Amino acid sequence: MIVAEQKPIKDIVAMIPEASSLLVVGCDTCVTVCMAGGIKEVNALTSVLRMARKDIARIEGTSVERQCDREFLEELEESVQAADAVLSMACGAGVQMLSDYFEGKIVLPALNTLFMGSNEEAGYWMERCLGCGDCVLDLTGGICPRTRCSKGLMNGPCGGSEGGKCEVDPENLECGWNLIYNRLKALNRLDSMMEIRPPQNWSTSHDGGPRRLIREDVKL
Amino acid sequence: MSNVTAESTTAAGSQTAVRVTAESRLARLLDQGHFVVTAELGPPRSVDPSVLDTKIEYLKGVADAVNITDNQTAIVRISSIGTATYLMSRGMEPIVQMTCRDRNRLAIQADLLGASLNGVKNLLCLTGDHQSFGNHPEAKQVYDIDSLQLIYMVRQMRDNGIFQCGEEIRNSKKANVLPPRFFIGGAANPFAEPLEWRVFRLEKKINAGIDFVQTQCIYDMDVFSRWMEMVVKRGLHKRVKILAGVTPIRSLGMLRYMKESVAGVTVPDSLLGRIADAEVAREEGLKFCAEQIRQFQKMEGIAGVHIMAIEWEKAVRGIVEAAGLLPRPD
Amino acid sequence: MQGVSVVMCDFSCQPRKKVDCRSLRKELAKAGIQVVVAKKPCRQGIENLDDLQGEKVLFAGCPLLEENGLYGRFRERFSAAPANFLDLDVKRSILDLYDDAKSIEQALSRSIKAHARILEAKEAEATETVKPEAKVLVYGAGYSGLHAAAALCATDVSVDVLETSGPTVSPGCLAEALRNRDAVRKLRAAVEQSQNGVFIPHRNGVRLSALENGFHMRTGDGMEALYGAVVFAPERVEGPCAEEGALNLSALYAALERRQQLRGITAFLLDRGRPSTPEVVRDVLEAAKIIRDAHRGEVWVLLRNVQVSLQYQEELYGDCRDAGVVFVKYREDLSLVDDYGSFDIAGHDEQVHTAFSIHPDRLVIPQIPRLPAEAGVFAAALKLRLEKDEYSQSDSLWNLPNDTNRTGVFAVGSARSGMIPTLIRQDVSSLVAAVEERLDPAGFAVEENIPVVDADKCVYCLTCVRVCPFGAMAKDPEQGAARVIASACRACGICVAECPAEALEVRNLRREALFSAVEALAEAPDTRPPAAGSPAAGPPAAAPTSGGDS
Amino acid sequence: MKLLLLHCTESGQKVLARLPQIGYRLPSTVRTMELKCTGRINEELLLSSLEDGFDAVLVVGCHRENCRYLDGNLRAERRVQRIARMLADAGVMDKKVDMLLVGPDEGAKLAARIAAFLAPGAEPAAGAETASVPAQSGGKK
Amino acid sequence: MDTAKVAVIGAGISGLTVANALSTASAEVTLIDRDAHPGGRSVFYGCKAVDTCVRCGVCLLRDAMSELAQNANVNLLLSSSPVSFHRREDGGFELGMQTRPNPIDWRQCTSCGYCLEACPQGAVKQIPGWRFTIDTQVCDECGKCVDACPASAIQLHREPTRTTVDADYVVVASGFRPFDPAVNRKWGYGSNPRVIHGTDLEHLFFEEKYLPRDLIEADGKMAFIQCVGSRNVMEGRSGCSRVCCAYALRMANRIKEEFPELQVDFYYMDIQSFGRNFPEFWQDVSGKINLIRSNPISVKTGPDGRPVVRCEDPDEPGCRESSYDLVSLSHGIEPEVDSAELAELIGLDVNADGFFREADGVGSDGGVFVAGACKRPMRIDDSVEDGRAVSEKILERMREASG
Repeated sequence: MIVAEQKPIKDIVAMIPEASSLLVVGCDTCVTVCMAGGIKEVNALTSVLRMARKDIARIEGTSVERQCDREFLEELEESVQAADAVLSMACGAGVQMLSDYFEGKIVLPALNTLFMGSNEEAGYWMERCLGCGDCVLDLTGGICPRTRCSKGLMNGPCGGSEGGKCEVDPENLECGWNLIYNRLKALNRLDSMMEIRPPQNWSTSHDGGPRRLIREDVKL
Repeated sequence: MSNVTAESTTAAGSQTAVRVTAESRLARLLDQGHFVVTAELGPPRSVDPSVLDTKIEYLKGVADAVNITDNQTAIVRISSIGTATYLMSRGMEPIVQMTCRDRNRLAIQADLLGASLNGVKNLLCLTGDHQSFGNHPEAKQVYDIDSLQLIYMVRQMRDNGIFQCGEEIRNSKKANVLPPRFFIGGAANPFAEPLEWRVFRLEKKINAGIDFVQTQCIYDMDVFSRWMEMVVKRGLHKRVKILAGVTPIRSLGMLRYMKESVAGVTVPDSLLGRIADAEVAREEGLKFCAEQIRQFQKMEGIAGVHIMAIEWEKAVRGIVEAAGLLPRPD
Repeated sequence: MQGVSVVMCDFSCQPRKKVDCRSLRKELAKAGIQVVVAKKPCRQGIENLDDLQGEKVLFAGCPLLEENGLYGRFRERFSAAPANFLDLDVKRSILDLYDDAKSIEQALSRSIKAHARILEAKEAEATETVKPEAKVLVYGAGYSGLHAAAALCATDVSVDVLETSGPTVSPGCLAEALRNRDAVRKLRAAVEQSQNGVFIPHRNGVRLSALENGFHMRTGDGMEALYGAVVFAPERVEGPCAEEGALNLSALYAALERRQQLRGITAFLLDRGRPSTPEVVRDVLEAAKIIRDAHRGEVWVLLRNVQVSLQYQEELYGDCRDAGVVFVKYREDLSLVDDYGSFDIAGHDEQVHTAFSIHPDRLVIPQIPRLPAEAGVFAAALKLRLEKDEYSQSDSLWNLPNDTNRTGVFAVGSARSGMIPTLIRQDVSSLVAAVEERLDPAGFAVEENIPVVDADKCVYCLTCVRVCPFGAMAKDPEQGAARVIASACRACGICVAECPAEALEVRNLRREALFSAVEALAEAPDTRPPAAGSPAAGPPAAAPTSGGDS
Repeated sequence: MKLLLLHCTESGQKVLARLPQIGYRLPSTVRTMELKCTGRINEELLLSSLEDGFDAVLVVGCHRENCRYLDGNLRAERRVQRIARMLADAGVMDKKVDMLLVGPDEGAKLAARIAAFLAPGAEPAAGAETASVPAQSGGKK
Repeated sequence: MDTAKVAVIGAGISGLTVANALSTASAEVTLIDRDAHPGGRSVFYGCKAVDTCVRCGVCLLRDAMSELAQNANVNLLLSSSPVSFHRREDGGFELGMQTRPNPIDWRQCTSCGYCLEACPQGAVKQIPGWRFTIDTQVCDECGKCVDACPASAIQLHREPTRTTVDADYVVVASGFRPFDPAVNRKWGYGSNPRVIHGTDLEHLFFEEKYLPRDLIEADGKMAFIQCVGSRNVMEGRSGCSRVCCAYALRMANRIKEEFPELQVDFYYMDIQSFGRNFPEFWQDVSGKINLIRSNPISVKTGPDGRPVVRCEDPDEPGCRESSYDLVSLSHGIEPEVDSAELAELIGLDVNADGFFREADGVGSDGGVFVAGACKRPMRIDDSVEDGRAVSEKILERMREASG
């Protein structure tokens, strides 16, 4: 799931231009699940803005199933046209889709998109995947070294691992490679850690513009 | 043929290493079985040469080779290779430290060619401290490759004359393959967790192709000697030259800091007590350091000592003298 | 405002509410609100109200009625009748407005409108009851577990006892266990002899899931069963001492059990770091006495405080002193030199102002009894909250004596608090009461205002499942939405507040209703000129009613 | 200055019932709304009541660790803090939200807080105990 | 099961708990109390929480009282005490009750408060969660209240009445009495207004006065003296009272919250742990107050009228004296005055300290049960737990009876 957090309200208030009407659009998928841009957050933000920006005559709030799908954006047609500016409470993808779909409208981001991660417990999310496009989890006992190791080492652990914690944040950051070591030990697969992992092929990662996936079998 | 060459040949399956030993003084001394002394030199943060000159004075005729740190603790300083060139012009042998934090594989290989061109012969391959410790915490880390991959890459360049991508290191189809030739070193930390893995990690680095290893600074002799036992048991000391790292204790505060704040450094309470009880902490520190070195000389499998007198190069001579290692062979 | 009638207490007894009822009634009549005046309804009840008209009835009376319970009876009376009875907050919001008869009409009509909406939102179905499963699961075959099982079996409840590894008594009951060694065996026998008790080995862990009417258990060996209630009764274990060579209390008692001779000096060292609990001290005293009397050993007890608050503990303390046990109360931490398993203890005796130093033959350092890991896992499976020192009664007075944060899960004995045998027996009997209440074949009532899930809105994020303190939310694969386990729900509304998709609603207080009620309150006019407002906030000390010492 | 008291059925309701006993009566501009537990109160409710025309919302809940529903009051406290911060950051000065943790017989504490709300700046009434009131306001955690 | 009749003597926290529990189990309960109101002693105790609950348990009582109020099938018999006690052939009991009605009839009273305003003597008391009562000791029968009462609930002279209560089971929950420090002159209680005891303090807190401000400065000195009437054979109480450390420390904590500048000295023998959160609480409090392990010898009155505490010096041999603005005696728990008669009447054993021996309804006095602090010193939460346990025992008996 994509995890995002709301921008500091200061910045949001500041970024909204002089306008006579504003539409706040939430997204009912990832950002709702991570409690950043669901309808509840939309309503909250809307009322704060109404109080903070009395200069704006109309501030409405709504939300759609997924802002990253054109089909869902159609629903917004009138409401967006009625507004001078749109504040999107979706992830970066959603914001961009919105501004593509409604060219000529000012579309603003209300969230900072953080990472792909898991919901560890109520109110605690953790990054789990880098989206590097070259998965090695088969070799590391299902723990991603690139995400969990603060240096993204492929042949860890480095010398900065103490008490199972990483030197970068000894209080609460676990050493990814320590985790991997223990996991592999438990799985009795330590030998795979003796192999020298060759340098990673980063070309599958974010290099040279947006990555695209095209499946001939689906796309005719 | 020397251990080093023998080993690196077997490791590399090529003859080039012979010339390495011939070229690198450090390699030669190790080869000849001397108990070598290397020291660490932190490059200054400005281009004022005077600082460098004084540090050089302290180390001249004391250290067989001098490690030049590479943006140590992620704080910007004169580049390792730049400083190394300056040292060589003053007639000293540098060990260039190369970290993976700031350069991707292109930059690293390019820099290594440059270093080699200027006559650098010793290379210490490191991962590098995390940028969050330094003075540019907002910088983007690179870590395109890690220390092991770096080691392997450098060896591939040296022994097989190929870049990481596999192309041969030559200017044209007809030209000869002229790769950089380095005496390759790596770091080992016997104190970081998981402890039982540390020996294997060293072995992994040896397989990747290091010729010598310099350890993290040692305070806890018990843990270290246990580690060495394991190393010897696996016969690793025959495949690599091990230089034990020491950092002279300047003060109790510094030792405490080491214990609490520096990951992968363990300080036994007994030592803390000893320094605390001493009248003059720094003298006791130097004394302890010398004692350590004498012990290392007795230990099986230790080929030398690496003195990391952080911003205290002045102290090195005294230590080496106290350890009875002066004068140095040439 | 047709169809609304107001039952109004005649205000003769309303202090400081100098309202002229007649004028007020006129005002209301103008607003088309039928007013029935009840003569001291708080006293004479409601019989005189049977001629009441209208489908919405508003009560206007004094808060007293709530206190003396008549209010509840009004409620029943009217919710039974076709007329709807308004909620307490209505009464209050009207009371706020009494003082000015002028504004009451509009105020009333407003709040009536608002609360009428609440009523409309009220769902038809009456509070349903759930028929519980008949069986009970007791976790732990230790001292308290077996006590509970035996007591339950005696009341014809069929009980499964989950046998766990580890000790059978916790610190606090060690002495008792030593005195009558076969107490545990006897209890087991009692359970086995009664036809209702079955022992299940706790192997390969268990899975538990909450159902409407209880819990479903599946053991690692694939055995499955349904339970109406779960009794959490693990025994606590002392960790080993940090100091090598020192004994913890259990180890000492083991030695006593083996009838090992404990001559020489035995020293008990308590209250290091954190104060020890009375139960532990009890076992220390008992042991000290035994060693002194039976083994003629020298005994030192080093502590900061003698815990004597338990019944007969003072006497025990006295006996120990008479028996010649040396008690040293220290203030500054003692020096404890560990010389390979034998210790030198030195310090300052606070009471006799003398330094002392002993070299005991055995040093006993009681450890904080903790829950075995196994039990922790089980508790986690139950979504049982463990607080400080893993006491399983998510620390709230409201859970006394045996309730936990999970409806239908009861903690007993050493699981929920430090215990001595007598307390355990007391605890067990209150447990039995609670369990029986839960297992009442007539079924237990479900909270009225439980949340309802709007499956279309639900994004299945499981936030509610994570935040619910009572484990009353679960996922519902069929619906692809969250599900309320009504029987476990206590209708606090936390999940409703947290739900990021606004898919949850309190059944009888829908979002709209709530908001419009707030709106109505906001619109209601001030009843007095604001000037009157601020002095009202005067110091209560100056107020008439707070005078007079008691 | 319109003030809305959102209070729970436990301590919140009890302490309101106590007000007459200590001779304090709610000022005319104060409205009360009872909810089963303050845990039900979320950002939306707080903000919408501000929008509905209340100048301030005071949430009255039980003491920490005394909540019938274990952590309803804490959740409410967090949310109130969050909204207070949001409003401040957004530069909304004319609206206030705050949380008060009270026991069933801390009428004076409540009275003092209300007074402090209605007459901002003015020395709140009801004696010395109010000295500690600001410190005790919602966010001490 | 046909509804069993239960008489509960004492409407304190444990009595209330039993009554509520049994009546929900559809037993017919008569709740008897000598006071004119239910709730017993702790009804005038104040909450001692400082933002975080310290588990003094006072709200448990409030809770029980409102539950009672909701509870239709509990018959309240106030201002009454048993005068006769007979066992019927069928195993049931017949209690003769004498009722000295309070001038205010609680059934009539609507707690409007006019009487309280009218009374010049301050004899009228409001009972939280309950109605008003008149303290006949204080009342001088001026009769103003009678005129004031709109509910005509007040009658200054009510004849004592006698009634009989039938019961199948009897629960004795007659509670405790706080030790009266006045009996031992060394405490200086009664002679010096600056010497108060724990219950006084409780009442001050309950009325939200917190401390007598006329007596004590915000930066003054205050002392708590523990084990007054506890663990002291001289005072006839050999045992620990179990509650004093708890309430005194909580008070001290609360007081430090109100008066951060105040110096609080705490004289103690041993600090008794109470409850699971004790270690943390203890840690927290001991940082705020001075703990002095010493059992004061006397509390005299100094020349300036301030109480002077004389005690053995904990640091070096010898005695020392220190004077305070206010001294609070943490007095312990002892059996009620009339407990002896009650025991006599009902036939209960009494232990050395005068508390009732556990009578769990078996044997000769089958059907009589003892609950709460008349058994041994108990905190509020203990009493709740004990009450629940006892009511279960009775339910058990009922089940047996109904077969």
